[in-house]
Amino acid sequence: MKALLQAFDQSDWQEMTVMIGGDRLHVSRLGSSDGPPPPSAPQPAGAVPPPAPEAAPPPSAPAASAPPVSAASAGSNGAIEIPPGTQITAPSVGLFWRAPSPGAPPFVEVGSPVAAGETVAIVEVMKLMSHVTAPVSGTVSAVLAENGQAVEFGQVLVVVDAEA
Amino acid sequence: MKALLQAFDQSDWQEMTVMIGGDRLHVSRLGSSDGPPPPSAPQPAGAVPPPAPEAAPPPSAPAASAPPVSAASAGSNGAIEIPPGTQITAPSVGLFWRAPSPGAPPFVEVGSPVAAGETVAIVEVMKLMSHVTAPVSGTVSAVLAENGQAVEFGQVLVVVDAEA
Amino acid sequence: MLRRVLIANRGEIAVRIARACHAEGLEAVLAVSDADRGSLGAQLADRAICIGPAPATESYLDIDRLLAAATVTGCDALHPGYGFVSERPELPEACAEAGVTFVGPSAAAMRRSGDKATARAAARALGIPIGDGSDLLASAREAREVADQLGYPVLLKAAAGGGGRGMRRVQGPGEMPAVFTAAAAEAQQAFGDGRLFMERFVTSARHVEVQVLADGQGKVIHLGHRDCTLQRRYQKLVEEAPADGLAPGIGDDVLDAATRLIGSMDYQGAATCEFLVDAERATSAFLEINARLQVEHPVSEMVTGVDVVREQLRIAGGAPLSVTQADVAPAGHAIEARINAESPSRGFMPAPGTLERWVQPSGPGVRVDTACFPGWTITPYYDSLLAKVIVHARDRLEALERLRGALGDLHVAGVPTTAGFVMDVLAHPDVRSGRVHTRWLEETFVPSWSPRVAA
Amino acid sequence: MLRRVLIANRGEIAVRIARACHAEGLEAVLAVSDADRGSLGAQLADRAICIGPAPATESYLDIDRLLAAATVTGCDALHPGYGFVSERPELPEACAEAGVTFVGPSAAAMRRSGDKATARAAARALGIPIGDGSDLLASAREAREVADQLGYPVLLKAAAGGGGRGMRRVQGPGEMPAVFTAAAAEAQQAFGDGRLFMERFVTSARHVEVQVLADGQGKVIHLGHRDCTLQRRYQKLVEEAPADGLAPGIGDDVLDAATRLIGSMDYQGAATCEFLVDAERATSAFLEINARLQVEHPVSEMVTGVDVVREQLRIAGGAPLSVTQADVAPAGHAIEARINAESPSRGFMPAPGTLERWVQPSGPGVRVDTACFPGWTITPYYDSLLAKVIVHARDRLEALERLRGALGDLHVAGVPTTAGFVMDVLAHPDVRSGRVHTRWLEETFVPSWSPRVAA
Repeated sequence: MKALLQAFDQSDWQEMTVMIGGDRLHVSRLGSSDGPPPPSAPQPAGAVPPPAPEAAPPPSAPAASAPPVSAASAGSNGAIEIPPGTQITAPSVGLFWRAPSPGAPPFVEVGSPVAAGETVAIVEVMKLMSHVTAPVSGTVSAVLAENGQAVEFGQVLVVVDAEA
Repeated sequence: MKALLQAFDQSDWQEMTVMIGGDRLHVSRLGSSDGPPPPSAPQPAGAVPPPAPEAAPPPSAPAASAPPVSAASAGSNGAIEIPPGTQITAPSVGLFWRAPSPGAPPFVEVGSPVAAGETVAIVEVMKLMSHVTAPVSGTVSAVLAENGQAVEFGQVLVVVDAEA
Repeated sequence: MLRRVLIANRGEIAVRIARACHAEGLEAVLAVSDADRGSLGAQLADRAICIGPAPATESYLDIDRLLAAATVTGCDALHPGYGFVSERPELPEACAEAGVTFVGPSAAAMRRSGDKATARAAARALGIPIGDGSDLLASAREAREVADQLGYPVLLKAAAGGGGRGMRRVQGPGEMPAVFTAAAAEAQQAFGDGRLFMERFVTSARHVEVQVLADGQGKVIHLGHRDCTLQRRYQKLVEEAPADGLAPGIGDDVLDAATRLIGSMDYQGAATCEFLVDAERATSAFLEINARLQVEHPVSEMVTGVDVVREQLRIAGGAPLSVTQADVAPAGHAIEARINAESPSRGFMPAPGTLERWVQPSGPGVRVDTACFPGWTITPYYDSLLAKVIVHARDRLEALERLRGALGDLHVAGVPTTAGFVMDVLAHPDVRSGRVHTRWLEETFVPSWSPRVAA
Repeated sequence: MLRRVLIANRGEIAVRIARACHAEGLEAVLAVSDADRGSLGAQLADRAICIGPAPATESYLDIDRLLAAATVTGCDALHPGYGFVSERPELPEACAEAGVTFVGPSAAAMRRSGDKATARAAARALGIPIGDGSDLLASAREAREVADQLGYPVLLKAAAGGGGRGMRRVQGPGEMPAVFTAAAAEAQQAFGDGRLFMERFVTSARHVEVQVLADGQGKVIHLGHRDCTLQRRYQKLVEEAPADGLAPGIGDDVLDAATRLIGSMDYQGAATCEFLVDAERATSAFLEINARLQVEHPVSEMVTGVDVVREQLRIAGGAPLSVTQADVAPAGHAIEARINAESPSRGFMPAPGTLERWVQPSGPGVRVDTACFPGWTITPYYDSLLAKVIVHARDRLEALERLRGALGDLHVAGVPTTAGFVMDVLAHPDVRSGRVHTRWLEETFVPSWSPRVAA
């Protein structure tokens, strides 16, 4: 990850456009990054200001530091308790982002109402941004990964209490 | 087994005495053997007439022919159905004998009453004769090995319906 | 120096690479699909990370996911194994972009060596015989002109690929247009590249190849030759080292050709140069380069004592090779048999299932490379390789005998295997005497073979 | 020719022998105790027959039951393995009586070779150095007289036995009476034979031994020497072939002595001659003969390519050895580590249990002889050997490294193992440089060792 972000930092890209399914994502950035390496988070359509690292909620667990290898074969959410409800899982290995860009508010918080098809998070696979959408309408009852965290395919990211 | 019986046949022994626990078994034989090699069955105390091969019940499965190696890991009684009751098992690998000597009537038949401690069969381990005794009084409901058959440790030989 | 390696593969080779990483003091992270979370490789690696669902297109064939797995787990290197994306130049490119060391050649060297037409041209430039044939063919008409000169039958081959896809035999000029079109279409579908070239068809051909290691700093050595003549539908079944019974000079010729060719390519890592040996004419012809680890690398390891995967890791980490050419003195004879979960009596149909029983052979001169264990399930998503049973003995006949014994001690329940078929192959007089060619299995052995009852 | 072999043993060696039988085209019948009905050996053998309950005295140590198992299953040969009754001359006697071929020497040859005092006398008669010591000692008084001449410390040893039982060090004349009595009592209890003899105690001794094969028709060859210096309480822990770094001449001396000694004994089968090498004086002294297969035979197999167990079976069947002395050219270096189900941090207490996990190493130059598999239960009835992990490499340092790597890839859950302890031993500078003696483990290594946390 460090290497990836270094490569990203060291590139002279000012804009990046990514196609996902029918969605077109476009990122533009200005100026240099600072602090913990910024996630290369996308922004729908149009140029945005440079990402402010501290804006990415929550600020813990910087994604750029190589996570220590753990003996645990991850695959699931490990010791985290998953509340009942409709589970939304990661469609791929990648980085988990709660917001469309580091400066932006998160897609959802616990308690947020969501509509079926609405984006609840992004999983980034080598600069390719996958929107993770709610399969049902309801209320978010848990967000189980931290912003910028590495996630595996199948890992539960968000739980939604479906409407009755 | 063939080799053992050959060695036995070829020996010039006329008598054999074996001590088992407190029991003393003594076998004496006269004349040459004929037909299927005679089991070297013992006889308590005293000389007896030469064994008549056909007297050993049942006459099937001559013990002297090397049994074909079977892929089945024996250990149990294989496909034989074991009726309910008190199971009397083989105390060792060896040959199963139903009678004290080939000419003699079997210790027990299905339906025979037996008293606790009574001999129901013999397992022969290299000429050493182990008496197999009933642990309970009752009626013999099954005899699960054939005369002269090779048996394994733990194999069920005889089943006794214990008295109420 | 490397520190942590992402293994972008599965099955026995993932296990093999994880162990080589540990032997080199490196951490091993295994990228697994959803179907492989409980695999032996996942158990042995320091960490496993699930990259996608079971289908390979969404997991082991997805370069982005593989690189994401490498970067989010802090890996500084990636080992591609064999198969899957191991021969796609986009992989070393993506690694370079992400700052991850690729365990293998550069994308440029992979392109140079992997493209058959380019590699043939390079060989010809070095004076290495490439066999009668053509450069790239522009059309069926050009193909027919070349074939008329070479003499029929000829073989059309895909420039981009291997494994028999895009490869067709042409018996006479009349069928050239149709076969050319079909072969080009097949190559296009398989490799995204429909270019074809032609070779004279050799009636009695042996497949001989040379294992090469190049440190990327100018040092190129070989680990002797292998014979992989026993093939079924271009899939190798039994591989040996060394290639016994070659005509005088042929063995040295291919060793020399392989090291010179790889040495000319600014290549780094392990490579295999394949040759076709014409047994009747006692000639060898360069065929192609495999720019990766090969399934059959263990036979070279057995006779030379060199650990090919560890050398790959050393090279990638910038260390020199641990051996010189002078150290390499192949001793004895090694044979590998690939055992698949297939039903030989049903046309070698792959047969997935759960291993109710898995007891593998062991003993002097016996090695088993496998990811199987009792209870593991062979899924239908990937190839059907269960294990490579490898033996080493003092000479070829002893090795054949040892391999048959070892296969007899392989006890599998839950899936059918090709072990009995391979045992019968090994017992055949033609195999024992070495009188086989690359089509012998299909044309001679298989038609006459029937499974023994109650094997 | 033999046809069907009863294996009168259990564990890894039963598996090893069953596979050798199959390699020789022989059927294998395994005698099992009630506790071993589900063992790997029972699965691999053509048939298993349960001979008695779990305790060894009523199963593997009961010669009558073993012979009954052989005869009722139609076996024409019996292989005793190692341990249990393998060194009891009553076994070949009982086999001869029952008309079953014993895979090993005659009872007479076993007695000649197995009795330490007899064997020492035979060696002396051939001019083989036997080290300073005594013949059989009649009394503690005689022992003191001999010891006064040899110089203290001295070692009292049981004539009949091995494994350290009846063996005591005597530091000075004052303690001779008490130690003599204790050693004689221990020998009497262990072997039913309280006779003792004495040797000068060697401060810096290496244990070197020679694997010998004798065809019983006058041909006697050796398979090179082994070093078994790393011992704990007279139990070998790590064994190597060849014995590296011997003073000039010593290696050839022991090879020559071993073949001459076995050649003088009308011996048939495999035997090992053990020698004590005094590193300070650069001398060797004959110690004893093991008239059976040894646990550490695989290291000799790895460097020579000769399958010792198959040769045993060939010899027993009247076939000539498959190799001549000229064929035996040890190549590379092999090391074996015995891995036990013991807790090193609790004084190496054996720890039975069920193998919740058993993943064994594999790869180039790695061999594992074991009867373990996932789910198998290690019972408290027998020894605690889980596996022998054996490696072969080009030289000793590479072999040490390879063995450490292999042990790191041994994954066991359910019982504690000595793998971590052995890995630490292998990493020690004294072991790497070969500066160890037979008491080094106990006196130097173990006292300073502590298990690494979270290994």
